[in-house]
Amino acid sequence: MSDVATPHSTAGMGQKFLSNRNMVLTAATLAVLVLMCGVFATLTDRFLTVSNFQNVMRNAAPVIIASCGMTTVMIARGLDLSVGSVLAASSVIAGSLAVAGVPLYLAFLLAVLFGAAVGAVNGVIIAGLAVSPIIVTLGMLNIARGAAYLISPSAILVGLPSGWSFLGTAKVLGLPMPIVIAGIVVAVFYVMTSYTTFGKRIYAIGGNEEAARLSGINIKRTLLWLYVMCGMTAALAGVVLSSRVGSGDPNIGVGFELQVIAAIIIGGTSLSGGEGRILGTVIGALIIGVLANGLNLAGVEPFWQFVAQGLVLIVAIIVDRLVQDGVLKMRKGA
Amino acid sequence: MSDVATPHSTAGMGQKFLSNRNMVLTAATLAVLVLMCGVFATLTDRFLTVSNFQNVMRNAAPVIIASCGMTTVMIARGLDLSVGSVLAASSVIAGSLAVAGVPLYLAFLLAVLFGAAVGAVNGVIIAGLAVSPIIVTLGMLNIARGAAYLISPSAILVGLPSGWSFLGTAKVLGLPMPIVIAGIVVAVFYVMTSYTTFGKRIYAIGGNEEAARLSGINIKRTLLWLYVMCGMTAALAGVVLSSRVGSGDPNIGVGFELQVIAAIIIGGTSLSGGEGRILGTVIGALIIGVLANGLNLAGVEPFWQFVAQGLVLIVAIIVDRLVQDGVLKMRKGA
Amino acid sequence: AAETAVETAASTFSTDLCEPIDKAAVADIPGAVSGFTGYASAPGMWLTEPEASALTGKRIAMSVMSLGHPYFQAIANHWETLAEKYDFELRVFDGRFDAGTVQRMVDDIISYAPDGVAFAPLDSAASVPQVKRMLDAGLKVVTYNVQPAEMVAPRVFANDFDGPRIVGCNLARYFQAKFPERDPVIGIVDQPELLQVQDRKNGFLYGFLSLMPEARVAQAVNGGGVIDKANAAASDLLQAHPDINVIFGINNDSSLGTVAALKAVGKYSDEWGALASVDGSEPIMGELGNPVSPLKAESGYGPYDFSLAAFNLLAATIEGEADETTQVVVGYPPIIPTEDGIESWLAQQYPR
Amino acid sequence: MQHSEPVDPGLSPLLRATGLGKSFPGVQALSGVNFDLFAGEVHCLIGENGAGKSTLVKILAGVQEADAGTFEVNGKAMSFANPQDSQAAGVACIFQELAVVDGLSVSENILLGDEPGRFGFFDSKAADVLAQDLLDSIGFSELRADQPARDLSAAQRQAVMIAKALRQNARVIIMDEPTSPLEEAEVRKLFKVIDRLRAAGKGIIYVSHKMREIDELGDRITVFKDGHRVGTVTRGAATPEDLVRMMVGRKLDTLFPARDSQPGAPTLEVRGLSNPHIRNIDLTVRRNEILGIAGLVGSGRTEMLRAIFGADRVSSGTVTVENAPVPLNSIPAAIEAGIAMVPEERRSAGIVPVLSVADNTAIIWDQYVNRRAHDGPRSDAIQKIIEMLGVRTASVTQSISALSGGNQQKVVVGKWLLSQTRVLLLDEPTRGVDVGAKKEIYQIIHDLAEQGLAVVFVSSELPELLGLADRIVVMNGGEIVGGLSGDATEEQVIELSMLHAATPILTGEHP
Ligand SMILES: Nc1ncnc2c1ncn2[C@@H]1O[C@H](COP(=O)(O)OP(=O)(O)OP(=O)(O)O)[C@@H](O)[C@H]1O
Ligand SMILES: Nc1ncnc2c1ncn2[C@@H]1O[C@H](COP(=O)(O)OP(=O)(O)OP(=O)(O)O)[C@@H](O)[C@H]1O
Ligand SMILES: [Mg+2]
Ligand SMILES: [Mg+2]
Repeated sequence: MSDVATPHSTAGMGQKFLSNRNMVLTAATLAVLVLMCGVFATLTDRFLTVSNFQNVMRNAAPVIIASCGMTTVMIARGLDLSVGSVLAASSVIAGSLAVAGVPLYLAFLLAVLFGAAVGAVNGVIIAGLAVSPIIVTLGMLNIARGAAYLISPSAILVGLPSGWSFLGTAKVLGLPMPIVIAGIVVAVFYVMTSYTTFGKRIYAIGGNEEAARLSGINIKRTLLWLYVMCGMTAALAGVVLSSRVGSGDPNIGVGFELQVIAAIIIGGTSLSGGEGRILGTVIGALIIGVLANGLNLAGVEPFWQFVAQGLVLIVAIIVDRLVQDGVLKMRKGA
Repeated sequence: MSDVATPHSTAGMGQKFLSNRNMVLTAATLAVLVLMCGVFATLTDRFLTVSNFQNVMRNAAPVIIASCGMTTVMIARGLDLSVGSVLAASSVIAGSLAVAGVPLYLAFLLAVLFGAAVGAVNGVIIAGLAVSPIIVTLGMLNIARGAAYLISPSAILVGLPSGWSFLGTAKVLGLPMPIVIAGIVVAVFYVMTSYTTFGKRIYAIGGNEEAARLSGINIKRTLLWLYVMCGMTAALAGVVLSSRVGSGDPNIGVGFELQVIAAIIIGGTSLSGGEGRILGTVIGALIIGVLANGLNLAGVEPFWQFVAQGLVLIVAIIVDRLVQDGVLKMRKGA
Repeated sequence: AAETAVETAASTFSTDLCEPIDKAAVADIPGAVSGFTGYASAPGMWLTEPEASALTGKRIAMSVMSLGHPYFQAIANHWETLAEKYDFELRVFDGRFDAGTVQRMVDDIISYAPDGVAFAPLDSAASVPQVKRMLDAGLKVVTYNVQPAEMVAPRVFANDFDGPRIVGCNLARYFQAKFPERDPVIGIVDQPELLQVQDRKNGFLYGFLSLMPEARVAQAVNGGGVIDKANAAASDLLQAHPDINVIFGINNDSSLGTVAALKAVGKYSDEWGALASVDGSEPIMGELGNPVSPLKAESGYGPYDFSLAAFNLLAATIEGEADETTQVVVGYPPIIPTEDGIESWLAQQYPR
Repeated sequence: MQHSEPVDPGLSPLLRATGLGKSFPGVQALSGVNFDLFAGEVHCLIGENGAGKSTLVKILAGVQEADAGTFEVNGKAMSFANPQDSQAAGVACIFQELAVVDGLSVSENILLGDEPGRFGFFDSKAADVLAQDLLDSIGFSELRADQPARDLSAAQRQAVMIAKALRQNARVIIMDEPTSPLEEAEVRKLFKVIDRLRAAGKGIIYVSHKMREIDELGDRITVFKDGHRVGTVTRGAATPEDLVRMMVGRKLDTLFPARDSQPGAPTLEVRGLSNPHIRNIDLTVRRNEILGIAGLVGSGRTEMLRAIFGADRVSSGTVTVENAPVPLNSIPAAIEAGIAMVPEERRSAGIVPVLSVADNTAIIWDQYVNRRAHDGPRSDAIQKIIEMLGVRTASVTQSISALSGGNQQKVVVGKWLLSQTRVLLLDEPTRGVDVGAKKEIYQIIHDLAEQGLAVVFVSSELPELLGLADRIVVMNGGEIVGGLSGDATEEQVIELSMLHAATPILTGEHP
């Protein structure tokens, strides 16, 4: 056959096209974030400062960390409502272990392993029995919250070792530790979803489970791993958060799952699976973080903040959609 | 050709087959409920009494009412996270109107119309712009909650007319009013989903939106109506609830949406649309209602209640699945 | 030698309310909204453990706003001790800090049909019909903690305005002594949807502005009353107003979240300014006794006092010796930030 | 009638099935089926819709389990619990329902489940090279390996699936109606691939409804009817007419009914219809007329029908039905005006899988009450259509997804017959439909035209286009490039389609 394509030239082009599509989608979300920052910057000069940047990032770090795991679950068409409770349980587990004299790094590690174990239970039930992830993880939401209270009925503050706040407050090269940890997690998940075989399979399962099955992919095992990782990132978020607030607290993280899901969906992952981008999720988490922060800095009254937050969310998703459509149309036309 | 169905006999048969399938699925959920009631009845003799039955039903009524509207939205592959906030806003709107001297029936009616208006906004944005229902209704969740607080920062009590509690506490033929209202709403939605062309449209949209569109179904208008009805049932639930609790309260309904969604999914409606049954939803709501009630009556320690609730949810969904599979298989074999 | 900040706080400490030196400065502060504030009756006899109790042999239901809260955890513990000592059957119901849960819980308590109920409302207004519902079902009910907005049942409560007002006075006294040169700029870590919390906030401001009318209120942010949300809100507060040097946290979680926020931006020091809250739970007492901590004024909200008063009041109610006009006011004793003061408070209210 | 059974004493079969049976509620999909496949042969399966062909394929692919019977691969008894087992045994399958993942690229799809790379990293360079080689080897080199699968046409998706099967290096390759979405040139490519595979000693099971393909490819042909194997014939032992008789159980006369009425007054008039995919479309379709639309894949036929029907936005132009203008960009308006469309993609756009046969049939009837063509109770109206089209279903309340592809298509056509339709737009209405049903559908189309409908009929199968249409319009590049009368030859149509491939010309008027 004469018309064999020359491998390299077209490969380059296509690669560009593919990453371009993702880039366009991510850029649309980024545009929303930038727009929002612009508005807040005009409203208050306290907004656009290095210290506030660190403040926002530090506050957004737990959401970012937990939503990395959840993004992959959602790309594979799953869902995990238990992340907020796992975060709380991880917090008190790390706290009680630390108080009991377990070395800090070990306490943190065990808390993260606890998250993995919870994820494994979720995964085994959901993937193994093919039941609704919503109900299973809603059940786990309750169980993990209960476990958190049973381990420590109220916040653990007394007896925590001095290093406890290291993960939450230390700085590395001028960057607050939570940001560094979030950055590492994001990098790992970015590489995983974009460049590994496992990553490709996640998209395949979410996009067309039957096709994935017919390709010999072990769906159950893959899903199991995803839930395990999701539990781990939730628990890691719990460790970082409790290190930051200086306590192990069973009350934290109520409603956290909604924040995480919102960040992910704003970031372009859909509930119906098969599509999603880690970087989009990060931007989504920042949009949510900037929103709360900006409204506070602009001095909006608390009750009006509810309204403003709601309006901005809706406007954000509409702008996101319009920018996407506009750019994709332009590119098609070109 | 011999294997072409003859009009009458097979139509009868087929009708039976279909309703049988739905009956099997509903029966599986019912089995879980009965099982649960059985367990609680052996644990405490205060559970299986007429007054406790009324108690459970009365408490489940708002969830049942709101989940009727939401079930149809979910069958059409939508979602509405704002129901809890709409319930609260409806509660304070009815309360403030009543205090301002508006006749009660009109105050209740206006509150329900407010729900319709919120639903219309949700519907116009979601259907009109084809954006994620999660983010739009999450935005609306915040807006409606903010509105509720802005209308009245705390529960409205003083100046409520004497008839305020009628919808919540009166009895009709010995049945508490909330149960009667829930019964009427269920009946309306049952007939709508099972016997009307509008109902078929909902399933068609959820089952295959493109095919529905090419069959001339006005998807946007149908979705709009569904969100309007969902807002109305949420507001009606708010009216019934506030009538029962004797105040208009902006704090109620936090997390209500998760209860509603859980009831619906336990009842057999899937997040991916196209399938769902109103009666299943009702049983789902009762399962959730009985669970909380039974654990309290059985004297399970508060923290263990979290764990027990979670476990029962998970076990319920698994048992549900197993019963379904078992019965469907049996029938297949027969 | 310069005295430590704790010593300054101790020496400026007073158990007296302060009166406004400039009425105009406090004129705009709303009065108490959450109900009664006027009772000054000392709890006296309600706070003694009796020889015998009418509760002995009875089935008692006791509810808490949220068991996952150190204050209610302590309450539940005190009640369990009392149940053991006076031999009655105790069932604890958890409201999970959720209006819907509390509503259903009320009905479940009615189904449970106990001989007496000690009920902790979530909201002063919404609780009125809830209590009525239990009374209509023939139950003996007392309420404790947040007070219902109407007199429907005997109740144990605290003065949510005047209690925090003393904290405001004490913080102003400390601030004047510690930072005579500085103009106070106030931030509040708030939870605006709860009425009794608004009383706390307004009471604090009334007290502080009574002594320092020139103080400016920069902003109140919604910290949700839990440490993780309070921490983020306090961080924003500090970012929005770097000149803030006074913060009031509406409960201990709010001020602990603020402490973490101060640490994160390197402001955690007695030299930064002054922080106050109410509740007096164990972790906050560590801050109060810590010289470098900016937390320098605290009024207690004692679980033991509330438990015992509610216990005695319920017994009186069952015996017909108390009715809805019986009001017991406890709470908000200002805690002197000395080792003794802190220890004696903790020993009684939060025994280990 | 006794048909010859293959006897090949030297070779043992690659695959042999004995007494296979499979039932679904109300249907015996397969019973007592014996079947074998030898290396280096193409074994065709034919039969009416619902005869059980796909069911046999699914059992061999490990997607469904048989109720009865056994099968062996290379003489070893096998039972496949899942597709992995089947693949491990060297059986690869290209399903009737295409299994391409939109979110992945072409190469990622082809290599899914067996990806190149080390330490878990996906080596996309290697993958692209591997995939491109496979695509080249089946003559689809214009497909780029790194292209997103989202944008592929049905034909390109088919190519991806074939490449994927080749990648698995299977000895048995099963193709279930692989040419349904393909155009002539692509079919030729595929046949070359099949020839090559056959020469390489693979065994190929080939399911199709197209007699010409069977005739050309089949070394042996097995005929199914109602779940039974009617017989197996070797190449040349039976004429296509014989095969059809075996399938249908009786002799089919000419496929195409003779037209007797002449086209009447114009019913549908389209003027200057344009959107990003079509340019300046002018069409006139008359009462009693069947207008055939020819063109290569991608020529814009589907887009034209969708634009007329209001399913795709148009930027300019007019559509009138019986001189009354039809509001553009609105499907309900088009339906109110009497326009009906049977879409190209049955599964994704034609049926609602969760609904019953009855609800799918009545979906238009339910909504357009004032346009009902049948009075009386709903169930009677449905039954009439079911009978008229001979839909084979256990009952009308059965979920439509349980029906065979051909029977689903009959329902999709049938739903429009319950409303007063004046203009019927048909986009490949016989794709995946068996010969008998095809004839019935031709008859229906013919009858409807005789009754006064204006029919627009898009098809990639020239014989049916020429057999049925009064007039043929050829499209290319989103434009109408010419018209021919109904008695044109295939060569003329192809010439016209290809001729303008490079330089489309605008024609306003057509004969
Ligand atoms: N999952 C299922 N549930 C119920 N019935 C089924 C199912 N799959 C197939 N059937 C039935 O089994 C019979 C055989 O179907 P099959 O798909 O094998 O036919 P086919 O020969 O491939 O037809 P076509 O040519 O239309 O593709 C049909 O009557 C069909 O309705
Ligand atoms: N918007 C689009 N983006 C990318 N490709 C497109 C687009 N529209 C059409 N195509 C390509 O054109 C192909 C066919 O277009 P269309 O359906 O109009 O042609 P057709 O003449 O109806 O051909 P057939 O029905 O035989 O596939 C599609 O399969 C698709 O690959
Ligand atoms: Mg088939
Ligand atoms: Mg086409």
